[in-house]
Amino acid sequence: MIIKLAVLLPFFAAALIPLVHKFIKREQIGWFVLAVPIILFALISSYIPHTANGKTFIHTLEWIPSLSINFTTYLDGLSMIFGLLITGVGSLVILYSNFYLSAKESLHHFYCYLLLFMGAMLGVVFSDNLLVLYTFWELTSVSSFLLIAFWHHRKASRAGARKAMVITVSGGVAMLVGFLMLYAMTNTFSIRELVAQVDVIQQHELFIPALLCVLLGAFTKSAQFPFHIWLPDAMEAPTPVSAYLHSATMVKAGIYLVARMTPIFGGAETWFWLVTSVGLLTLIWGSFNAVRQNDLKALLAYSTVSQLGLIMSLFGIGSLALAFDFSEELTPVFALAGFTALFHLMNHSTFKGALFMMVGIVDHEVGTRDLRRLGGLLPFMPLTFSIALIGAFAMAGLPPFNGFLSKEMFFTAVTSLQHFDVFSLESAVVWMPIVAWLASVFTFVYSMIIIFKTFFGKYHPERLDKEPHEAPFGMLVSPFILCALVVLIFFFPNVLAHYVLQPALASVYPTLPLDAITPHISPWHGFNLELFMTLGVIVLGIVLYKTKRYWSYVYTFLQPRHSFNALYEWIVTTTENTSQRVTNKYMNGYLVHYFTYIYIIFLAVIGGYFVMSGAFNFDPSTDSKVETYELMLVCIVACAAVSLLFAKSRLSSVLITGLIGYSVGFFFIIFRAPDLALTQLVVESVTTALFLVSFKYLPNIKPEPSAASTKWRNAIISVAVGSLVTIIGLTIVNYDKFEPISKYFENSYELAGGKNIVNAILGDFRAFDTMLEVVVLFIAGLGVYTLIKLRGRKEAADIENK
Amino acid sequence: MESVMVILVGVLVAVATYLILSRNMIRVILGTALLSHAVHLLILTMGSLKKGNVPLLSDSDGPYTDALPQALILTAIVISFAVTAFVLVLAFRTYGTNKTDDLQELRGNADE
Amino acid sequence: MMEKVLLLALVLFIVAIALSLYRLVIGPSQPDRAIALDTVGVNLLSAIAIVSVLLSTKAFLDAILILGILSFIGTISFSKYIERGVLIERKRND
Amino acid sequence: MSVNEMIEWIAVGMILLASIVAVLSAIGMIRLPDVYTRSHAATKSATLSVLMCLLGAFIHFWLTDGYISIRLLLGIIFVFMTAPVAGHLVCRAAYRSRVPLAEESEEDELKSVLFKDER
Amino acid sequence: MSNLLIAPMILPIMTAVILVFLRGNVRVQRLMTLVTLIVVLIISLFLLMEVEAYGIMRLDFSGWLPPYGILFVGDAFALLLVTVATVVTIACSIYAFSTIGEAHENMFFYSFVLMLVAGVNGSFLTGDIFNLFVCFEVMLLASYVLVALGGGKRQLRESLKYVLINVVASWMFLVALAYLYGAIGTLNMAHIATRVAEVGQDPVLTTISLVFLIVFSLKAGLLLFFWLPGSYSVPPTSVAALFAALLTKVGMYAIIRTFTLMFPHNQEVTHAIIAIMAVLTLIAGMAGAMGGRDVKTIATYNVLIGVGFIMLGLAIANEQAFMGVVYYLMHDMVAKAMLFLCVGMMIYLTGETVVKNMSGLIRNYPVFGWLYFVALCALVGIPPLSGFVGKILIGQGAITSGDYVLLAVGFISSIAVLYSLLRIFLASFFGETIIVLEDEVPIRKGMMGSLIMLTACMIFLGLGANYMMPFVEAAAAVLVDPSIYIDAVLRGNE
Amino acid sequence: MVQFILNLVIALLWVLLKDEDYFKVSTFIAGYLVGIVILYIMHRFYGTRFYLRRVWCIISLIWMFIAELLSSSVSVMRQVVTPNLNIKPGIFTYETSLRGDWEITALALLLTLTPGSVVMEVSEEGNVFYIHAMDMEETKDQVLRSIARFERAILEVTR
Amino acid sequence: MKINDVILRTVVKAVVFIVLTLGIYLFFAGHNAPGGGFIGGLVLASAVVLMYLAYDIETVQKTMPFDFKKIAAIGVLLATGTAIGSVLFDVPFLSHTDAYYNLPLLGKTHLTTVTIFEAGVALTVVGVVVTIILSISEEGEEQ
Ligand code: NA
Ligand code: NA
Repeated sequence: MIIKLAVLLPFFAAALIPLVHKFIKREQIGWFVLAVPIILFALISSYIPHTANGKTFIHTLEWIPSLSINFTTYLDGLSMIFGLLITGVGSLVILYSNFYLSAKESLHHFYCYLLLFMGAMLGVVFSDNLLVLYTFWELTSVSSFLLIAFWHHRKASRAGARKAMVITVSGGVAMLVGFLMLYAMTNTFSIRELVAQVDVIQQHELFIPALLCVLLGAFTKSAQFPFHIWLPDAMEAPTPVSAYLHSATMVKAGIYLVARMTPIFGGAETWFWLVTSVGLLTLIWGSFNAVRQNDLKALLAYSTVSQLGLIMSLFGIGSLALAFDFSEELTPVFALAGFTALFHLMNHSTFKGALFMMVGIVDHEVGTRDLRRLGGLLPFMPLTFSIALIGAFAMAGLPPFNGFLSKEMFFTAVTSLQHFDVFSLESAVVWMPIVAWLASVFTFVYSMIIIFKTFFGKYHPERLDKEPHEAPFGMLVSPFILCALVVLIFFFPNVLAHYVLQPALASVYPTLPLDAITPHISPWHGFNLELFMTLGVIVLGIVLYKTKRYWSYVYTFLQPRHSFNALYEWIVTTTENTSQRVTNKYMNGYLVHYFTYIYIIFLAVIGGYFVMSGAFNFDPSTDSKVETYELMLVCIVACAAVSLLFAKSRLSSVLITGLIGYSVGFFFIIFRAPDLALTQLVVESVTTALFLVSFKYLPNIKPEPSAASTKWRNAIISVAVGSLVTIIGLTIVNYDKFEPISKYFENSYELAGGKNIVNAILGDFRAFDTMLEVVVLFIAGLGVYTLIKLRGRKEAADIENK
Repeated sequence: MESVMVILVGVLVAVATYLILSRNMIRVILGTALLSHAVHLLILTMGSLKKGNVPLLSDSDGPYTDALPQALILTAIVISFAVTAFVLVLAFRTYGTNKTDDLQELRGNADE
Repeated sequence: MMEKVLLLALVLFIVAIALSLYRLVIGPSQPDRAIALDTVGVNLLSAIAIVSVLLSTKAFLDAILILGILSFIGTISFSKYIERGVLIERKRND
Repeated sequence: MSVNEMIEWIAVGMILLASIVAVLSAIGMIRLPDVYTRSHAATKSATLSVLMCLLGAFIHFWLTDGYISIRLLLGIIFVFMTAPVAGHLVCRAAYRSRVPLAEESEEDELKSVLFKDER
Repeated sequence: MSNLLIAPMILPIMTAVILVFLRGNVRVQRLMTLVTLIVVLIISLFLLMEVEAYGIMRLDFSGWLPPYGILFVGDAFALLLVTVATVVTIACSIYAFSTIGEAHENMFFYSFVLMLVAGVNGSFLTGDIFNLFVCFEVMLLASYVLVALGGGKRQLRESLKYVLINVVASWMFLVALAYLYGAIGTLNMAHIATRVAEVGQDPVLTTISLVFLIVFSLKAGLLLFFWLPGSYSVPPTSVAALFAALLTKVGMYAIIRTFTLMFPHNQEVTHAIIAIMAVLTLIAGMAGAMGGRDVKTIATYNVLIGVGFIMLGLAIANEQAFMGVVYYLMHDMVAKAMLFLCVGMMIYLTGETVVKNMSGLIRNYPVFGWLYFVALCALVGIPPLSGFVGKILIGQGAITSGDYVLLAVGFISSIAVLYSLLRIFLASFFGETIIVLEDEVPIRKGMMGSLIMLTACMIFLGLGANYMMPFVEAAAAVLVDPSIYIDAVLRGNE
Repeated sequence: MVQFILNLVIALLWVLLKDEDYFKVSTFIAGYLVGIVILYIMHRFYGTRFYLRRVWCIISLIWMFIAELLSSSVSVMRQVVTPNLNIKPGIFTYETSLRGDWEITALALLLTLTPGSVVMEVSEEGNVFYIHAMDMEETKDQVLRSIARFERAILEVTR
Repeated sequence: MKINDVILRTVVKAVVFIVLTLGIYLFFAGHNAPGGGFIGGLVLASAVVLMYLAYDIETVQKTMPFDFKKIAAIGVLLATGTAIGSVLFDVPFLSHTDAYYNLPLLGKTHLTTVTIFEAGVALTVVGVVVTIILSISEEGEEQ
């Protein structure tokens, strides 16, 4: 129950903001908002002792129970980690932005979006129901969209927001499909019940499609290669947003999903390969690209991409723990990867959050984030420098910071692959550790760039917009808290492991014995491969950093036009342009073309089926007798109709049509339909009169200017349509499986008191038709009147119709 | 007779279709008018022809020809009259404002 | 026998209609067409009378009268159309 | 042959005669040289044919069913009254819309009155 | 009691006629229109409850038992659509009150609107196929007038195309009816269903059903949508919104009835064709929406996407898909009306139609901007708004039936929707504002009121889905098992 | 007119006097016949002609119409079946002494039904007819000859 | 020379009565013979149109000063009104009532709501047809 309130509280607060905005000063909104994450953090923390003991909390609020869509909150170790991150980092970010954002900004919007996002994010991690999870998932995309586009007067902001939204929502749609498939297998949307039915799922033919769909959602959200392209563009958002959404929380939703789904999909070969290799690919691609960035924030964005890849790959490797039956020897080794993933998740949030805030400070105080303009800021901003130092060293994996611990464990995980031969890992054994190691080298390099290019080197005041000085105290609080955590975690990792990581691990590996797989973290683990790898990273990293200008030409091979971004842009513009061209091509306003399409489709569908089905049946023997005069009349009508095609004046056309109408009336007489004949004759005359009356306002008809080929095409279509109508008609004339219901009406005198059966039908049996037909006539009459009387508005006033 | 009528209907439909596919708005309207004639005949033919007396109890004894299609056609005739009247007026109003009766020239384009 | 004769008469009327139709299509002048249509109407009227006799039903006798009326109205309309281009004037201005 | 039958034959004969008249007048419509002369064929012969035909039908119904059809009588009256008007109107319209007289035509006293400002 | 079934059709008609006598008295006209629609809404809600509680309701006109007379059949499906259609009409009327102008109002504008809604409601309720034709014509005639009313060059031109195509379609409908009567000899839809079932749907009957498919596709905009973009772009906003909400829905309703009630026995052929047509429609809709440069075009092609998506549900044809179809139909009515009202409002405010010529509207009109954003999310199917439930159900149906291609196309289409509508939002609502304060055209209360009303509906259809589910389930039950309908209609008179 | 109404009143009185259970057409006709007799005796008191005489005039006028129609049809058909058409059509005028819409109309209709002639125009004043003749030589004299007869017959009816 | 329509007008004056009578006859005949509200209405409309053809709008308007739109509306109201009337008696919508009454002069007469319904139909037809033709004819005058 409490957790449900926790999820809903931000939404209530967000809804309150427009009200609050009316009563308090702009600058104070942030403080009001700050209360929300702090309260929530406290609340969630109070559950830590329980979750640490393996307790879980579940509560259900019905939404659409008949579709098994219910708002079920579930608090376990995994959601606890994310809950803490969301509320904890959330508090710090809001605190930070109270100083960072100027009061001139539309803060009420900003905090409203931020609270929406926070609520949505909490919803994602606390939802047990997949569809509710999906709901919040899309809501995070939406709120992220709004935050990225916060400065929507900038074109880049809008473009970034759109890209982020399109990619993440698309992924979300794919994920939804995956969820629906899971439902199709198990008839439940509850994650817990899914985990319980994991055998059913893994046997099901939809297992792999579902897995792929879910991963697509996770990968897009977590900016995995090649969907990472939205993340750097999302840096158009205000820096607190970047710190919060695009590094600490939202992008980790994908990670969360993978962790959550590990009990279901983990152990599958596809899962392992996809998650691990995409993760590693993202890791190296991100770190490699981070090095070339000149914008500090872009650098951090790529770094985030890369770190997300790292965590992702760890979960991939960790899934191997479920790939085979439990073994004392093997399982813990793989489970370590999962553990490390969770650990690094925490660590990354701390140091990356600090770094983002640091960049924000630099940007705020110096006026630029461009590394080519920065340099030598150390004397002006020593405190900021210390933040940068701690954050960057942690990221580079250096002691005494938490990043060192998790990175060592990461090396352990990738190198552990060599011990086993499930899923024919031979090739992976070789390249995976190498990729991981190389990526760490690049990570080291860009971490150094952050520190040295910003704070050391030559100071160029002329390149800066502002006189640099240290940030106000308020802005420093949050990053320092994070830095403190970075250090604290290094020294007391096992406390964290016990209270937070281990319960989460239980959620990822619900079937494994928890004590057996929880490792003991120690900074020093002897001279082993991992340590040498780290040393290698440092050495090669320093070399690469120093010699960067000599090898950085490799980046020129990656022209912007070869990037995935360019590919995305190309796809988008090509789709747009092709769509527009094609649409304009056939929707060209020519009524004749539209009719042609319609007739062709008519012929294709009906004619195609009718001919292929072989239903045609022609048997004139049951026909009634044909009299000579009837045949002559038929010929006359046919000739008149054909002559209509060659009529040169509108008057003759109308007269011939009128003649045909009269003949139809005569047919009605021959076929014993007196009422029809009467009506037809009168109506035909009135219609002809209408034509004549209207001709005053219409020109005479000219010969059709169409090309001969068009005429032939039209002729062929016409003949085909006529023939089709005929052959179907002939078939149906001979189709006599049913008696018409009309015998009933022959008692019209007893039933309705009328001796004219047709009139009895019209006036009584089917009087409703008659009533409506009168209405139709009425509308037409009124319509003609209005059409003539109500003149078009003047073009100037006609803006609506442009 | 039924087969003959169905074939006649086919001819009328073909001519109507050709007219509907032309560029001149009057021809198209005449095409729709012709199509409605064809359709009315088709409905009557489908109710089988000349297989009974005029459906008037006062005029003759049964069997009577199928009265239901006749009632339907009556409704259809009225509706087609209403529609034709409206279309005609719409056509000449369109001609009046657009100054052309060529549907090809009435295509319109985006930059108006 | 009587029926045969009536059918023959019917055929003859249809022939007359067909001939008028020729005039209707060929023209050459508009009034020619109007006359032709009038003739068609009138002959149709006769044909209906014969059909009524053939089917020995009184159901179509109204149609005869109506067709007479309509053919009259039609001829008026056409001649007015040909003569003045207008069927109904707001106020006789000549 | 009873009297009734004879009268009925007369009726049928009238109808047949009517049809022949109709065909002849239709031939007139084709053969005659201009619209004015053709209108003669239409307003006279065609009308006669209708009247005969309707009369035949009237007699038939009177005889066979003892039914005096007011509608047929009205129809006869109507056609009789309107046919010459129709002829008159069409001719006038033709002349006023400048449909020329046949080449054989002799004199034209209307031309000078109607189109006097021309020429 | 069952006489109430006629109310959704007859009340609007009678009011429409009475309004003719009130020409010139605009206030009374508005009031009467609104009151009538609200009464109809209340009645249809009441009927919905009744039907949910006691099963399908029918009204035999003049007391003639089916299949001989005409009847209205109120099942949950029909009544749901009637209800939503009425709600949408109320919203569009309110919008019209403040925008349409006295010239229109004195030219019987509300009469035509009421006639339109009467035709729509009648089409939903009727149980007789010929009567369906007549109801269609009531609706179409009213739409012909509305689309052309007071038009200038462009409006009349597009109206003429719209009318001509629909006229041809109507006569094709009669061709189909002729064939149907010739082969089956009856007009009552339930009776047709029993007769078709009796002989099994042989090729002749399937051919007839395909003629109906083509006819109704013309109305529904299913592949034969060529009339649609032009005619939706010319009439005044409130009319365009009404069209977008109602016209295609009636066609889809007819297709659904045809292939769930009357001709459900040859699905390998009919549903395959429907599926192909739906996919092509979706592709065309996506192309048009992605390629569109002006708001009206984008909105119009989104209509096609809606059509294609719903028809996918029909092609999938299982219970979940049908529930989705019902739900999505309701959503689409509301959301498309909303979209067109928004688009019309944008044009009203800026005098522009091209997306990139508008900018920063959200600064000038924040509430309007956010309402548009909500509509966008609903149309994309972002939960918890209205589009979501239907989408999920159709998706589940597709998975259950294994129609993965349809599933993929359907879900990809929502990305196209997102892309196209987001473009409007980013380019026109976001960005530097170009309207200075003095030039701001004020939004009238009625306009905003109708938008808020529709937004509330979208939120309710999403969050309050559970309240709708019993009705939706009842509606889908009939679609899955037509014998419920047939029994209700032909019960007790064989 | 007065005479006709009087005749009707007499017939009605007759019906009332008979005092039958319900209205019988035969009684009414009998009453009407009685009325005719009474009126014929009395008509000079009113200073007008006996109204049935006018009826007789109308009948003879109609007969004239029919006769003209017959003869003119025959003449048209004769021309139609003549292998070599040798006609000289033309337009001539005729000034009538008749006045009033009904008289002019009746005359025009009669003339139109006469063999070989069609009235094409009536002058604004209504007294001059412009007549199209099928064959000027033959028709003109014929028309001018019969026209006096027509005028007399019409005047018989109207005045 | 101006057109002199005396022949036409005189004949129309005579003939229009035949047409009107036929129209009314057909309207009542519909029950047992061909005819009915729709055809009756159409024939009545033809009579009106005939008047318009022979005369002109203003002259006819003087003798028949009706707003034909409203006539049509009254017609629809009659038709729908009889339909709805049945609801008041708790029988299905559109149910017709009929009865035989002994009326003075006419004797035993069959009266039914169908007749009112059909009258509505006829009025609508007259109203609409005349409205349409008049609207179109007046169009040019104002241009
Ligand atoms: Na059949
Ligand atoms: Na003569």
